[in-house]
Parts: sequence; structure tokens; C-alpha cells
Amino acid sequence: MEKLLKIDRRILFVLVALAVTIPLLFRFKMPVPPTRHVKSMYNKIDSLSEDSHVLISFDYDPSSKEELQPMAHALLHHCFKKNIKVIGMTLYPAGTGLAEKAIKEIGKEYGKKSGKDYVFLGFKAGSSLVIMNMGEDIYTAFQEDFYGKKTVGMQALKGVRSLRDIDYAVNLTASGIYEAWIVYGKEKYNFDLGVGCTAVMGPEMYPFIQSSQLTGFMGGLKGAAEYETLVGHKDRASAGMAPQSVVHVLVVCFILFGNFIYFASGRKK
Amino acid sequence: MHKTLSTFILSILILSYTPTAFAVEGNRLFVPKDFQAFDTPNDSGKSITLRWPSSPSESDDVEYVVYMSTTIKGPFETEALRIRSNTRYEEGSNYSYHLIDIEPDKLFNKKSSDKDVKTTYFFKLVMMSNLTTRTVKKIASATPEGNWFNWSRSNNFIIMIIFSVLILCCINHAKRVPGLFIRKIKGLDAIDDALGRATEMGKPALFVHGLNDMDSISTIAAINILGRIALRVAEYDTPLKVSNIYPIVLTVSQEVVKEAYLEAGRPDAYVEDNVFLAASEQFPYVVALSGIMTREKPAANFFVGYFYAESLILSETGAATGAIQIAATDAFTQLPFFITTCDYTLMGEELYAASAYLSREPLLLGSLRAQDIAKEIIISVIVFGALLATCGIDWISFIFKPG
Amino acid sequence: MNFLKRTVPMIIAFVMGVLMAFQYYVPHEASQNLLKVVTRWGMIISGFAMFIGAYSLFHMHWNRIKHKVSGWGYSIFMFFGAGIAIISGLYNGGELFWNDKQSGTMFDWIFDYVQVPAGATIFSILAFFMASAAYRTFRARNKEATILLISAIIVMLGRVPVGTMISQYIPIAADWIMTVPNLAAKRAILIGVSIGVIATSIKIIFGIEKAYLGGGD
Amino acid sequence: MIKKTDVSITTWILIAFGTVNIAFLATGKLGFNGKGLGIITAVAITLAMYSFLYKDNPVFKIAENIFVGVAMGYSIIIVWFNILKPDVFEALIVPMFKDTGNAPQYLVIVPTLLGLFMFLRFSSKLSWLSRWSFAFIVGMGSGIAIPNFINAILLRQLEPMLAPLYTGSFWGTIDTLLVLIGVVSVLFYFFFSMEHKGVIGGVSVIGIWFLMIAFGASFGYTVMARMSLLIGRIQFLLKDWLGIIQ
Repeated sequence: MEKLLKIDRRILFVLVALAVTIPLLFRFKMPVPPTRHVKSMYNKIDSLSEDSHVLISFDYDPSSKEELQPMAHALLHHCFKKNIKVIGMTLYPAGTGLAEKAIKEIGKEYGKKSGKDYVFLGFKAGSSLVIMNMGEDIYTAFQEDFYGKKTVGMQALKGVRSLRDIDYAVNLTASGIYEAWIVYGKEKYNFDLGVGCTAVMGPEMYPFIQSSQLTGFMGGLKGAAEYETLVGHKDRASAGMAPQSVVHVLVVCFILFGNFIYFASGRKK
Repeated sequence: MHKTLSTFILSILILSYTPTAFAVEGNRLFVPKDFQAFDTPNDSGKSITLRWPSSPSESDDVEYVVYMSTTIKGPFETEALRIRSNTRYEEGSNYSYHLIDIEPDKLFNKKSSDKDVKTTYFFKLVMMSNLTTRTVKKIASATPEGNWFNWSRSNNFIIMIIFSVLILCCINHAKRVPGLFIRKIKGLDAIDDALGRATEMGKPALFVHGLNDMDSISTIAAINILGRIALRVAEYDTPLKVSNIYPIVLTVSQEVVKEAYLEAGRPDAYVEDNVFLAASEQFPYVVALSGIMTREKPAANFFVGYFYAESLILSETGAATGAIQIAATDAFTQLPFFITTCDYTLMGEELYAASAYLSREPLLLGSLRAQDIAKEIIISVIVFGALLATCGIDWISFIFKPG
Repeated sequence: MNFLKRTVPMIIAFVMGVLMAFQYYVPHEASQNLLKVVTRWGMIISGFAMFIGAYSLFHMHWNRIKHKVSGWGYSIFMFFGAGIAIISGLYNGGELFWNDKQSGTMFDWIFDYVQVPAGATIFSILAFFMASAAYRTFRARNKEATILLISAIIVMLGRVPVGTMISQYIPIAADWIMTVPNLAAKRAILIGVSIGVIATSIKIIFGIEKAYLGGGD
Repeated sequence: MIKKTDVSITTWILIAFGTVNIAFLATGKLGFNGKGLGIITAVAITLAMYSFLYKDNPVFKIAENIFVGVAMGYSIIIVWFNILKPDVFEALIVPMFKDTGNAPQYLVIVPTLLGLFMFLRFSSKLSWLSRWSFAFIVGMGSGIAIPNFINAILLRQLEPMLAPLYTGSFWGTIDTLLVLIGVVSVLFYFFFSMEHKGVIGGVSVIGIWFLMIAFGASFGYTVMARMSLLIGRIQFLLKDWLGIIQ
């Protein structure tokens, strides 16, 4: 029995790889019913009129790209579809490349132009300081956009002076930066805030949801898949739900089996 | 006939409950009896607040429109506000008042040159349905002014003052009275046991620093705990390996361990190379440590400080070698993995408490005590506040209302 | 000299701390302008601070090469990667670095096809270790760990579509765990941590906590 | 210690990788352009990273060091284009020497100097000047943090706790009560000036239970997160490179 516990872990690695690959190859469909926290984010954006301003802060880098980039895509599809003006920015230097790519590519699909229908402001250092500076005046925080164009007078920013004038802000985060957005942004300048976070951060959102400091949140690839379902644009996240299910079952089996042997063999050290 | 009658009865029933319908029906609007404008309190001087009592004619089809001018005689042409009449009520007024803030500067596009000139604005309230329009006679006026204290934040201010005083007092107190009480942290005994076992087995103990530099509280706490472990190790004569990722932490750790050996009276047993820089980045750090764990099979592993995703690989490798493992971290996202792979885990603030307990530094003890008192206050506020609120008494929630 | 080295930083921290704390309670435009100017300064300083990390990294790898520490050869690849990224960034697709940033250059290519796959892959390695740890080490070794694992299993199953297929109660149970016990514990942790943040901030302002200044004289 | 088997495995993998890519390039499945070659590079790096699963090896180490270097180089360039160029170079330095229509923003001199002082941290004589910059940033951050944290976390998180326990339904009321008990008992657990005995001991044990359930939730979510990353990478290999799935 105990020998089973000491198998080469590379065998386990292969099992995991198979559990992910096979469901991807034989794409069996999984229903992804949207949960209420994702739905409330969707409804919020859906209720906005044309030419409203949605700020998306892409606060992540390539290491959490696989979870957060699908969310960014789904959100952008939704905003551009509804002709909402998108203001993009990032507080991570390595977030610039990912954010720019997402906005530009999806903007192109809907024929949107930089500076007119959306603006990508780029990166600034100092996290909470950037948020507060934008809360006072967006044009001092970002005097130029990512491409070096002056932000003052830009059509995409018409009617926006500070964060107070933003209709909805979404923070896509891989770290504790969401807390800075709540403490120094939402609570100070009084705008509606939603969060899209890696699944690791997911459980931390619940106290803020209940105190209505957040309008909603998307957690991990699952959250992205739900948003894709709501927007009606199924993509990578939805396709990822089948392997996600299978691999979860595998991990649960591993835990149960490992513990079974552990107890059966008398909890030896 | 039947239909008309039932409609008639139904309309009487509805009408008696909704005065609005009645008012519109009669082609008449009952305008509000009063209309006030005043400088918005607690603001930067940009906005003016308008307030007026509700009218019985309010409904979905009726609108309130406010026109604005810079002279009392008008012309009142600039539209400052247009709302559905049954919206935007004053909070807590039970729908009997409307309260709305507007920013006149935005509407008039004031030039920056006359920013310092204070302007008085005049407002006219009009009620409109698609049939008729009526104006409130009274013209309200106000001058926006900046305020120097936000009174709605006074509770926040008081909390800040109380907390500051509390911390300063507690630290002072801890300086004067040395033995401030701290409960025993269970995991600390486990450290001694683990070291004892390492001695028995004649194998080394491994102390792994977290991934934060010397400026983080977790690392400072880790250093304090390291001091204690080093002292025991020096007494027991067990080799102790300490891995670091930052040069500054390395230097401090070396000093601490050296001092512990001195204190134990065995400065000769101190080997400087046992406190080492394992790597400079996350994954190489993991790789280096996994190597040490599998090669040297330490009998006890201590993971102390702030950890990120590497926590899982580290503690898993350690568990596979059969070592006793003790973790102490304030990284809450990593705690689940330490709890399931280590024999004992110090969670969150227990790490700071353990460091205060071991170092007996008045600064740490005092601030720990102050934070305890703050928690005590919060616990009582929650318990009493919830109970009183359940009984319908809400002054506690009023006191702690966010500003 | 001691005044400049020790006292001045303490005075700066105290003045800035008190000023900014009180700023919160003053709604006047002057106070808003103060916040605006000071945060902008902070942003620029933070920009410079990014180079400190770069300096330590380069310095460390340089020392490795210089002293021929075991595995020093790999450090050359670090410089190689950094060099290519910096040179292509400065070249900026022919526009050179004092002009506006061009897109679609070599610099962007390196990001898309080197940094993104490497960064994304390195953390996905953890998925494998997670599974192997699940098999080999996640043990219900005591009461606490047992509760933890049970709750983890419910959440793991309840948060993916397959949970509903096993039993319709699993997603409900998972949701309850998230919105009741999880919420309560996370809120208490949040309150505790915030008290800690406030306490540390007060200690910094009053010059009791000086660790951030670094050791030495 | 290079084993023979490892060498042959590496050789075979390299041959297979090379053949597949040459075939893709030849058939036009991957274009012989920036994108096609980019995907091949990305796949090579992905596989090099995964080689760590077999064991720690030079290929992994090289890929990792290149990654660390590229990431740092990328950050440096982005900081230049996004911060130093617009906020210092073009706001202060260029207008001082050239007429750009904008007056130089002389106020920027202060943060620029403080920023430059930070580098003196590495000098032995002038490192004290870097403390001024740290004192400025940390002091300001602390001052701003205090009232904002009191408002946004303490007061705002207390607000829902100070509501009536009775919410209209039986189970709803039980849940509110449980949240109350949970918050209080966990706070009690992190309470250090009293021994955990008697009532306090009992309450803190309840606190541990709440903590453990919450950690279990985090555990489950973290498993989910890591698996999602893997799914993303495999999707990349199967879709963008091999083109097996749509």
C-alpha cells in the first residue's frame, strides 16, 4: 500500500497533463451558468448608455495572463458592442503589452479608433498614488497616452475630469492592488467598482461584496467563462471549463486516495 | 357596461391611494411649498445643494426642472437639472424631501481667470408634466464656498486621534513596565521539540526566509524568531542552515546567528557559510532549496516570513523528506498549503506576536497591546451594535457611519 | 551631520504624514491641490525607484560572473535577455527613444513571444506540483487540517460545472461556505490587518518605526 | 552530472521539435514571418520551462534567466516611455532648452531630485540622502493610509455588521448570526494579551474553525487558479501552435 504513495511524481504530472489535454481535444460542452456576482457586473455595464465611460485597469502581468486576459477580452467585447468609451490603464509595467494588445485587437473588430472611441493611457508607478492623482485630475496623472498623444481634449475622454466622472471602473487584478482601488479610489472618489481577479484572490472579495463596496467580481477562468456566456461570445475561457472540471475531480481523487492510504497505513510518520 | 363599471371602481381604489394620479388627472400640479439652495457643506467649494419638500403630484410622468442664472432677474435659461419627480429623495427623510447637489461651474464653463471671484447663483424650480408646467414662486440663491473641515468625517478624525494616543501610550507603558503579558504562542514550543528531534537524529535544521526584503514586518519578525532558534541550536550543538534571497537579510541573519552562538558561549561553533544566499529570484530559490532538502534531508524545516506561490513546492518537498516542518507567515493566501503540509503553522498576526514574545522589545509589545485594545473595542462595537440594532436602536451605527 | 542623516528624514516623514493625514478632513480646494501635487511627485519618485530593483539585479548577476560563483554562466543569459530588450526598446523601430513609442517593433515582439510565454508558463508549473502535493502531502493530519480539506473539496467541486452533475447540493454548499464562514473569517482578517496597517503608519509618522530607512548610522 | 539517457532524450525532443516546425513552415501552416517565428520561439520557451518537471536542467535555467533579463529590460523601457519621458524629460528638460510652447514645469525638479537621491543608496558616503526620499514616500503613504483605511475598511466593514440580525427569513437570520459569530471569534483568536482559557479559549476555538473553512475555500480557489494557468498554456500549444483545436 505505502508503495503507492511513493510513486514517481512524474507519473502524477503526466496524469494532470492528460486530464487537461483530453477534454480539450474532445471538446465536450459544459454549461456555465453565470453566478450572481458576475451577473451584477454584466448588468451594470449593460445598463450604461452609449458614450458612457468605463475605466479598465489591467493590473496584471504575463504570469496571470491565462486567467485575466480572457476577462479583459470579454469585458472589451461587451463595452465596444455597446459603444461605450473605454479608458485603459495599468499599474504594472508588464501589463502594458497585454493591455494594449487586448484593446487594440478587439477595438479593431468593432472598428473603434484610439483617441476617439477608446484611450490606452499606459503605465504609471506608485499604485495608490496614481489612483488618487487620477481621482483629483486624470490629466495630471496621465498627461500623455501610451502612444505619446496629449490627453487633454481627447475625444474619448470628453466629459471626464477625474475618477468621479467615470461611470464604471473595473480592476483586473492579480494582487492586492484591488484594495488600493477600493480604499483610495472607490471610497474616496465615489464611483462604482467591479473587480476581475485571479481565483487565488476570489475568496477575499466576499466581505467587499456584502458591504457593497464592490458591485460584483469575476473570479479566475470560471468568472471569465461566465462573462463570455453573458456577452454571448464564447472563447478560451468557456473552452477551458471542461478540462477545469476534469482536473478538479482528479485533484479531489488524489486528496481522497492519498488520505485513504495515509489512514489505512496507520498514520505513520 | 360591466367593463366600465369595474374600471371605475378600480380607478377609485387606485386613486384613493395615489394622489399623484389624481393630480395629473385634474390637469393640475401641486408645486412644492418651499425651495432652498445653500452651499453644500463639507465640500471643496464647487457645489450647491438644492432642497425642497415633496409634492403630492409626483409621478413617473412628471419632471422637476431647475433653471439657473447669475442674476436674480434672470434670464433663467441654463438648465441645471432635470429629474423624474419621484426620484432623488433626501436620505432618511422618508420621501418627504428632495436633496440634490449640483456643480454650477461645470454648467457655466467658468473661465479659469475668474476662479477666485465668488459668484452667487439663482435657481428657479419648475414642475412639468406633458400637459402643464408650473413654477415655484420662490427663487433660491446660494454661493458655493470651500469648507475647512468635513464634519461628516469627524468620527473618523476622533478614531484616528484615539488610536494614535493609544499606540503612543501603550509603547510608553511597555517601556516603563518590562514584562507586558502576551499569551503563549503554541507553535513556539513546537520549535523546541523539532530542534530536539534534529539533535537526536544528528541532522541539520533548515531555516528558510520568506521572499520579502528587510523593510517588511514579516522579515523583521522572522529575524527575531531566527535569533531564538539559533540560540537553541547553539546550545544543542545542531548545525543550522539559513537560506536568504536578499543580501541585506543575509547580513542581518549572519549577525543574529553569530550573536546567538556568542551568547551560548560557543563562538567557535559558528560557521559563516551555513547562512547563505540561495538565489536571487523566486524559482531559482525554490530549486536551490529543494536540492538542499533532498540532498541533506534536514530533520526540521522552518519557513518564516512572507511567501508567495513557492510555498507549496517548498513545503511539499520538505514533507516528502520526512522533516518536521513549522511555518510562520502572514501571507494569508499561502496559509492553506502550510497548514496541510506542515506540522505546525503560525498564522498571520501570530507571527508578529511570536516575534514580540521572543524579543520582549517594548516597541513590539506595546504596539501589539494597542492593537489588542483596538480589537477589543471593535468586538464590543460589533456585538452591542448588532444587538441594539436588532432592538431597533441604531445610535451605534450612527456613530460609526462612514463619512 | 547626524542631524542630516537621522533627524531630517524623521522630520520629513512626520511632516508629510501629519499633513497628508489631516488633508483627508479638509475638503477645501487648497487641500485637494496639495494632494494632487504631492501624489504626482510620489508617482515620479516611484518611477525612479523602479531602477533600484534593476540595479540590484544587475549588480548581483555581475558579481556572480565576476567571482565565478557556481552557475555563473547562466547570469550571462540574464544580461543577454535584458540587453536585447533594452536595445530594441531604445532603438524603438528606428525612431529612437526620445521620440514617441512605436508599436509593432522588435521590442513588442520580444514581449509577445518571449516574456509572455515564459511568465505564463512558469506559474503553470505549479499546477503539476499542486496535483502531486494533493496526492502525497495534503493530509488530514489533525482536526484543523481535516476541516480545511473538506471545505476545500466542496469548493473545488462546487465551483466548476461538474459539481452540479454530482449533486445539486454541492454548488449550494460551496456558495454557503463562501458567503458565510469565508466572509466572516476574511472580514475579521481584513479588520485585523487594517488595524496593523494603521498602527504601523502611526509608528512611522512618530518616528518609532524606522526599519524602512534601512540600518546603519 | 550529465546522464546519457538525458542527452538522448534531449536530442530526440529537439529533432521532433525541429521536424514539426520545419513541416509547419514548409506547408505554410506557420508563416515565415514575425508571427510564425514568434510562435515557434514561444513554444520553445514554453517547453523549456516545462522541462523543469522532468528535472532541474540547464535548458530550464537558461530560459529562466533570459526571462528574468527580458522582464527587467521591458520594465526599464516602459518606465522610460511612460514616466520619465513624459513627466520629466518632456515636462522639464526639453522646454528648458527648446521652445515647445509649454513652460518648463519647475515643480518637477523636487521629485526628480528625490528620485535621483534614491540611487545614492548604493554609495557609501551619500547613502543618507536616499533616506530623505524614502522618508518622503513612506511618510506620505502612512499619512494618507490612516484616515482612508479607517474609512474604507474599518467603518465600511463595520457598517453591515451593525444591521439588525433579523433579516426577515429564518435561514437568513442564522447566516447573519453566523457571520457575526465568525467575525468576533476570529478576532478573538488573534488576541494576544489574554491566555486562551475558559470562555476566550472556547471562542477562539470557534475562530479556528471559521479560519479553517475559509482557508479551505482559498485552497480550492488556488487549485482552480493554478489549473487555469495550465489550461491556458495547453490551449496555446494545441491551438496556436499545432492547430489541432479551433
